[in-house]
Amino acid sequence: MQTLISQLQTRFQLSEFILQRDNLAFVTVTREQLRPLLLHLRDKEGFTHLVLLTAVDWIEDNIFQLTYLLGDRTAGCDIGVRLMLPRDVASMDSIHDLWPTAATYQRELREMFGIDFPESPRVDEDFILEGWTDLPPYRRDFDTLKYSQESYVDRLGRETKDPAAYMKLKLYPDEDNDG
Amino acid sequence: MKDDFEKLLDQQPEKEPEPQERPALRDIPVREELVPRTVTAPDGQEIRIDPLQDYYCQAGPTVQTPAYTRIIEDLFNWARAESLWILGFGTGCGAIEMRPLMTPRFDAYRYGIQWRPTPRQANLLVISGYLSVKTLKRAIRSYEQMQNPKYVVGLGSCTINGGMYWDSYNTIKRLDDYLPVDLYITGCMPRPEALLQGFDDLKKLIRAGKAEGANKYAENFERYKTNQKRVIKDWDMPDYSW
Amino acid sequence: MADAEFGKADRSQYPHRRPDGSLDIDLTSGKYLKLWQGPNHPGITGNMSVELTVCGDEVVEGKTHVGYLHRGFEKLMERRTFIQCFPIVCRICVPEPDFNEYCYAAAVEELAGLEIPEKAKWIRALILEMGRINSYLMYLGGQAGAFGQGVIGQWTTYARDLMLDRFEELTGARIYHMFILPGGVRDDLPEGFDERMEQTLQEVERTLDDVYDTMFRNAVFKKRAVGLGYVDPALVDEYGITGPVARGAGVARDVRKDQPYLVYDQLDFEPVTGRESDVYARADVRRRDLLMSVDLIRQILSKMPHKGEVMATLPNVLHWKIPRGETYIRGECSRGEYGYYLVTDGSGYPRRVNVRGPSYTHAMALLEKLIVNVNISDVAGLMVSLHTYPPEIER
Amino acid sequence: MSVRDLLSPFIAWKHLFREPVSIRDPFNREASERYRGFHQNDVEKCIGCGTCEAICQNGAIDMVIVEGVEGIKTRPGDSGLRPRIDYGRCCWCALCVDVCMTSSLTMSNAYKWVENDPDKFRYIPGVDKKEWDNVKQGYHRPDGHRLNAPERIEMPELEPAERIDSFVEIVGGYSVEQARLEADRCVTCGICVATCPTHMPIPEYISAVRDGDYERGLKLLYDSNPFSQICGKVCTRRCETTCAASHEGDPIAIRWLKRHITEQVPYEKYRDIIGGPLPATGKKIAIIGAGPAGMTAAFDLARKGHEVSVYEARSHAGGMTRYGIPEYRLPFETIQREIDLIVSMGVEMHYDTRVGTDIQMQQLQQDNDAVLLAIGLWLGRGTRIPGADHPHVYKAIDLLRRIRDGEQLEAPKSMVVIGGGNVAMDIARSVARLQKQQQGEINVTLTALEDKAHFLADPVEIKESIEEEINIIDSRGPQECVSDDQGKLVGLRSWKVLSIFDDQHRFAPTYDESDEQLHPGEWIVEAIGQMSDVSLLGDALTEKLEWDRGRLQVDDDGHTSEPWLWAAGDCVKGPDIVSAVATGHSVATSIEAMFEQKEAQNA
Amino acid sequence: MPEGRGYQRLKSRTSLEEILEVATEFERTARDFYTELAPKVSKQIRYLVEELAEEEQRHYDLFSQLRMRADIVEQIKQSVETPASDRRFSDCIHLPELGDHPDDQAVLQYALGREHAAMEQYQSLAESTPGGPIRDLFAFLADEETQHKNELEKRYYEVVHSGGV
Repeated sequence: MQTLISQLQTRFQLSEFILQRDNLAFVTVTREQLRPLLLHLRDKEGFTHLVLLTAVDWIEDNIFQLTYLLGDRTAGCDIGVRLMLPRDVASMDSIHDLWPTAATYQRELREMFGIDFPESPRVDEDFILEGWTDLPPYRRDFDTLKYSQESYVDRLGRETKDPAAYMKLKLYPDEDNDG
Repeated sequence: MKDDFEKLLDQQPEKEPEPQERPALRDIPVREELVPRTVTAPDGQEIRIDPLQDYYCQAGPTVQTPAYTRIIEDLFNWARAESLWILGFGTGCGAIEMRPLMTPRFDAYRYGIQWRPTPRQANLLVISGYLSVKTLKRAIRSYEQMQNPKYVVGLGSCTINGGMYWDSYNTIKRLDDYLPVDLYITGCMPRPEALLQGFDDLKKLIRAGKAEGANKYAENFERYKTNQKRVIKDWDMPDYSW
Repeated sequence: MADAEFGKADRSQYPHRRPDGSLDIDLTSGKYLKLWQGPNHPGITGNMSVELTVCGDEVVEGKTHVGYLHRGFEKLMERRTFIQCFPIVCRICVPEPDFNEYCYAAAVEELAGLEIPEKAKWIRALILEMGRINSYLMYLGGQAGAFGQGVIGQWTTYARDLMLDRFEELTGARIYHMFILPGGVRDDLPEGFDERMEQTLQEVERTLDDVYDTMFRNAVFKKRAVGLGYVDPALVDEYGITGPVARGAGVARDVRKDQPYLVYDQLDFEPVTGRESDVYARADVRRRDLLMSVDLIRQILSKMPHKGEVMATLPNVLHWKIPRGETYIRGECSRGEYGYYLVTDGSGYPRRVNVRGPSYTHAMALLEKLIVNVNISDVAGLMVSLHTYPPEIER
Repeated sequence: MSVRDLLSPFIAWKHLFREPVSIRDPFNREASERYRGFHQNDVEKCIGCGTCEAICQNGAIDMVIVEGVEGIKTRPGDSGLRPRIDYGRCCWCALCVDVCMTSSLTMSNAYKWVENDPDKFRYIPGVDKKEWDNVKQGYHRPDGHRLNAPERIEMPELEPAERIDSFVEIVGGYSVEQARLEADRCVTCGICVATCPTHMPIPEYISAVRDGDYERGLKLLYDSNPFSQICGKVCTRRCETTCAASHEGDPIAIRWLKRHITEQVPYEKYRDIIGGPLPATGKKIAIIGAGPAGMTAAFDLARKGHEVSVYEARSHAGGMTRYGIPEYRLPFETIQREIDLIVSMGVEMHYDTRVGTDIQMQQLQQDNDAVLLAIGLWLGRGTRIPGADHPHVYKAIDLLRRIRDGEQLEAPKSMVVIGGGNVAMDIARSVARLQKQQQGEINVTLTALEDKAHFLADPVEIKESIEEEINIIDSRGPQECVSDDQGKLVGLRSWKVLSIFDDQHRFAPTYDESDEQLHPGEWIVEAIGQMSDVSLLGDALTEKLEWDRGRLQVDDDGHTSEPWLWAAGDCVKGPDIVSAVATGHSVATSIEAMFEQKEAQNA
Repeated sequence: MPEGRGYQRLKSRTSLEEILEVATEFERTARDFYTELAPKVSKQIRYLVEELAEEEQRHYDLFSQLRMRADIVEQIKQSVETPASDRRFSDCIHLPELGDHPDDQAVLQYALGREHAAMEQYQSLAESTPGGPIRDLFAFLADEETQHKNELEKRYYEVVHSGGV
């Protein structure tokens, strides 16, 4: 794993690389480097298995992190290729031609995060949610509890008391000691 | 649990669920093949086609009052109770506990319970756990296509008050907002023995003529429809697909 | 003609495709019919629907629709602390819930730097193998049912139910065991567990013999299954196919052998592979895999250390913060490679959890490719043979 | 398609002759021993701490008030609330059973509950009667399975050998890492807050330690207790007696964590974290006695902008903390830092001014709007047994004061202490140190009426005293201070006490005269009790004031029968420093309220 | 000092009523002593002296009421069977002179000393008179004094052994 990473760094001037454990490493690439690196890994390094393609929403730094996890099943090790996209205009060119399953991943990311993959097949069709007009649900600024309380009505009659506050109310109500 | 169950049997129809405020309906673009359109027939005649209205009758469900004398009604109820044909639609995770029920070990067949593939031949819809919005739409359609002496049983805590997915944006929280529920069996997920116990209690309900879910659906059809439409956003099916 | 060339005839020109690869079908021409093998259908495993465009009896195009069991796990898990994610995680896939618990627990342990005791590893392996047996038994019932043999399902569900009793005895629940939590397992084996497990395994083996005689040796099953749903071994890498579907095509991929986790390096077993890569081969691979699991359980129970604690000491779970990091843990579940991609950001809540189930590729890309030129009546059999389970796709 | 393939399925017919596998009576089939069924709760053991509600990810548990069940009452250590479980949310994961602090919540293996009305699926286990209430099988927390560490993090202390010959501080204090581990054990239930006399926000400042945000922690401390540094070292820790963690393991080391916060924040930053006083309001308040009670009131009132002057009879402020507690438990600079902080709020200190001699009470009354009496208990009670008037029979308080004043005391060869409280332990260990320093070996015996279980002293103190070779003989009734014919004290004659309290805990000693011992000792120190010296009030005022069984009668705000006079601290209520701080606070608020009321009248 | 001043006067009496009459007279003098001591003492501990006075008053009423009763003999015999044991806690405390500003401990000691003396006095009287109602009466009086003394010892412990931590 170590040798492979150093090779890649020389060839692709990768900025940052994390060795999570001996058979799993993560590298961060820019948009342009992504496709050549994926092709190189798939054809030359034997990472033929696209394990998963997912997005992580770093809302504080206004970044979507796309993670392409490639697995080399004979050697039994994986490489996670991470790509940082700006959060507001998040779109990335599709890789469905490298792996057909990528089309499904990209459909899900399109619907769940709002990351657009322009030429990916059937990317705009409803994948999981039917007739969803609200914010893509997996973005962190979509509050699922608020949405659920608005759309569905919970059963009434549920209220709770905080033990410390209740003991203060019962044992020493008139004395507040904010000095 | 037994005693207040008997109490229920001779109790009058229970209280009307308390009214809650309702957020506004949403307007969703309907798929183009369902948009009303005008077609010119070969002889030049203009024909208006409204796909959602044309092929289905407009009448909503009607309340089925007992038509015969008490004795015959009891006989019918007994017959209905003894043959609970469950619609084989596993809407949630609880459906996996229905499989052992239908196979030799728990053998619900000896109690007259069996799985039927189509709603036409089923008289019991079991909502087995959480109900996502997409499945709710199909469940409503299946329920409406079932013939009239039909009952609904809710399994697990997800049908009572949202269960584990109480804060999920895609599952409904209270089943009785959308479908008339005759019976709840709690458990995450209820065991086959609990299911059998539940179906046994349902039989008692039916024999006593108290399983009025279908009539309740017909009586406050409007309330159920507004609840359903508020949650199911792309409503592209007829209001009542009998 | 025992091995008909059905399905191998060169029908690649049919149906016609436009230059950009999309189908040249004119639905209004009346030659084609859109048919939904929808969520409410006895032939499919779990709630997913396949939108078939059919010309006569032959499927021309299939689109898989999922989302019927979507509860938004990954969104919900971002609102729950690490110990609170533990109970919700096993609800993702019902036939084999323990895999979720194991992958999640292993991912959290790796990022939190927790070391679990030796005995906990053995008990986890035991539970995973028992779960695998249950899942395969349910598969065999489904596969026979798709081809009209109802009786196999009755037997295998009975055998599975015996195994559920063992689960209930060990973990305290029948389906959702909630037994493997980050830091180890909840409790030790009850006494007398080994004998009762031995009886159950014998009962499972007896059931499997009956199933072999009535299903695998059945002329009707052979006629329908052989040659159906041929998966070209070249597709295995391209479509990311894992598990018995890949092994049925002769590609020996088994995470338990490639990347041994838990105690699989101390157990001796060989991945089971088939050759013809059709429904029959895959069913046979799964049957032999099941027998191998039975043997594995016997090995585990014999080699398991008898005393030793089963739970590492956890920090206070109510405010357990894990430093920033990301990892991917995989395991071999009955349907293929099952993996958890966990990202933590140092707060008490996971930043992102992505569940990679094997059905993600099998049910979507692979099924839509295999389903072309298949007879309508065989669609159910093909779908069950890929052993897909929709909640893994939409979670 | 061989013939065999056609015939083999017929093997299935053998099932005709097999025993059916169906379960005959599935309706009452017993679930397994460990099955996670419906909840049971032992409502006596349950303390309503709300930890089960905190861990439940389905929000299925509400803490609700329970009416009309005897045995459940809001009292120190029990919030009086009980968990109500909503089976429309529960997923039976039993995390609540695993995390329960008193393991009162368990699960039966019942699993059948069928209902028509969905609202019925909510119940309070243990209160609402259910048929599975006393089912024995079911899930109980496996003993090896703990979700938080039961043992306390060890506090680094000096070994007895090192600490015996010097007055250096014994307790080293937690490192940041240790403190964070200890703070991590707290489940923030807040049951301890009600037991602490000043109701300090304990869960909040422990979570501040967890987050490493010591400034926030210090602000929280000083909002409720201006003696946090001192209380961090010598508090009687009543909060730890009701800590939820004490039911199944060691309680959280709340005192050490409080001390850790005060040690981590550099002293210079205290002032700006706590904030300065408000603009002057022109009101003048005199406080007699600079002990914890007086100085707390001074701190509060000064922060409100009033002009506070404190009259202290001794040469240093701190009262009993300065003159009663020895150096190895409470070093001088801690006290000095505490007092300087309070003085920095604009408090005017008058040392070595004894009210009654240097300044009269009436004079204070005239030129102040309010006077606070916080004189504490400075007179030691004597046993007055025959021979007790011997010059070498001392009161523990006086001896401790002289040691703390720095007087070079000439330690006796051997000494006997009468009394079993903290003061007795302090004097015994202080003189032991002096003996070690001056003569190299220790000969101190400590006798007390009570048996060891009823000693008033802190168990940790007793353990440390025994480690420092102080031989403690309990259940001894002092009879006479024996001196030889030259008038030199020989020792104390005492009888064995068989039993000391009757069943209503009233004093009813029974002696065994035959077991009479003479404890050798050149000095005898009496540490059996203390009383306050109220002579400074003067006879006229003593007559005017109302008394309540030997102590000034005050309402619960500390206001005596005289409108201008308040009283706080040991001389009124509560044996320890933190109660003194509490009474100081209540007096300050009562004075404040009186000022506002006055403004309202004449405004 | 078993042969105190009252000893002779009681020794010569023969009838129950007379003995009781002398005992009540002792109680009355004690009560008067305490009632006129109260104002002299500082108000802080005045409550103590007042309580002592009340107790003596109660004793006084008890004895005088006993004198009126007809079935005096059975009443005494019955209460003698269960004598209170003497705690001997305060035996060692010598009798202080009260001075003009006694503190609460001194007052209690004085009261304990008096009770102790009275108890011993009645005990020795009881031993020295032959069996019969008079002996029972003395035993009863001794028993009353012992209980009173135990009561005072409880109060002494609560006053003295307090205030510390």
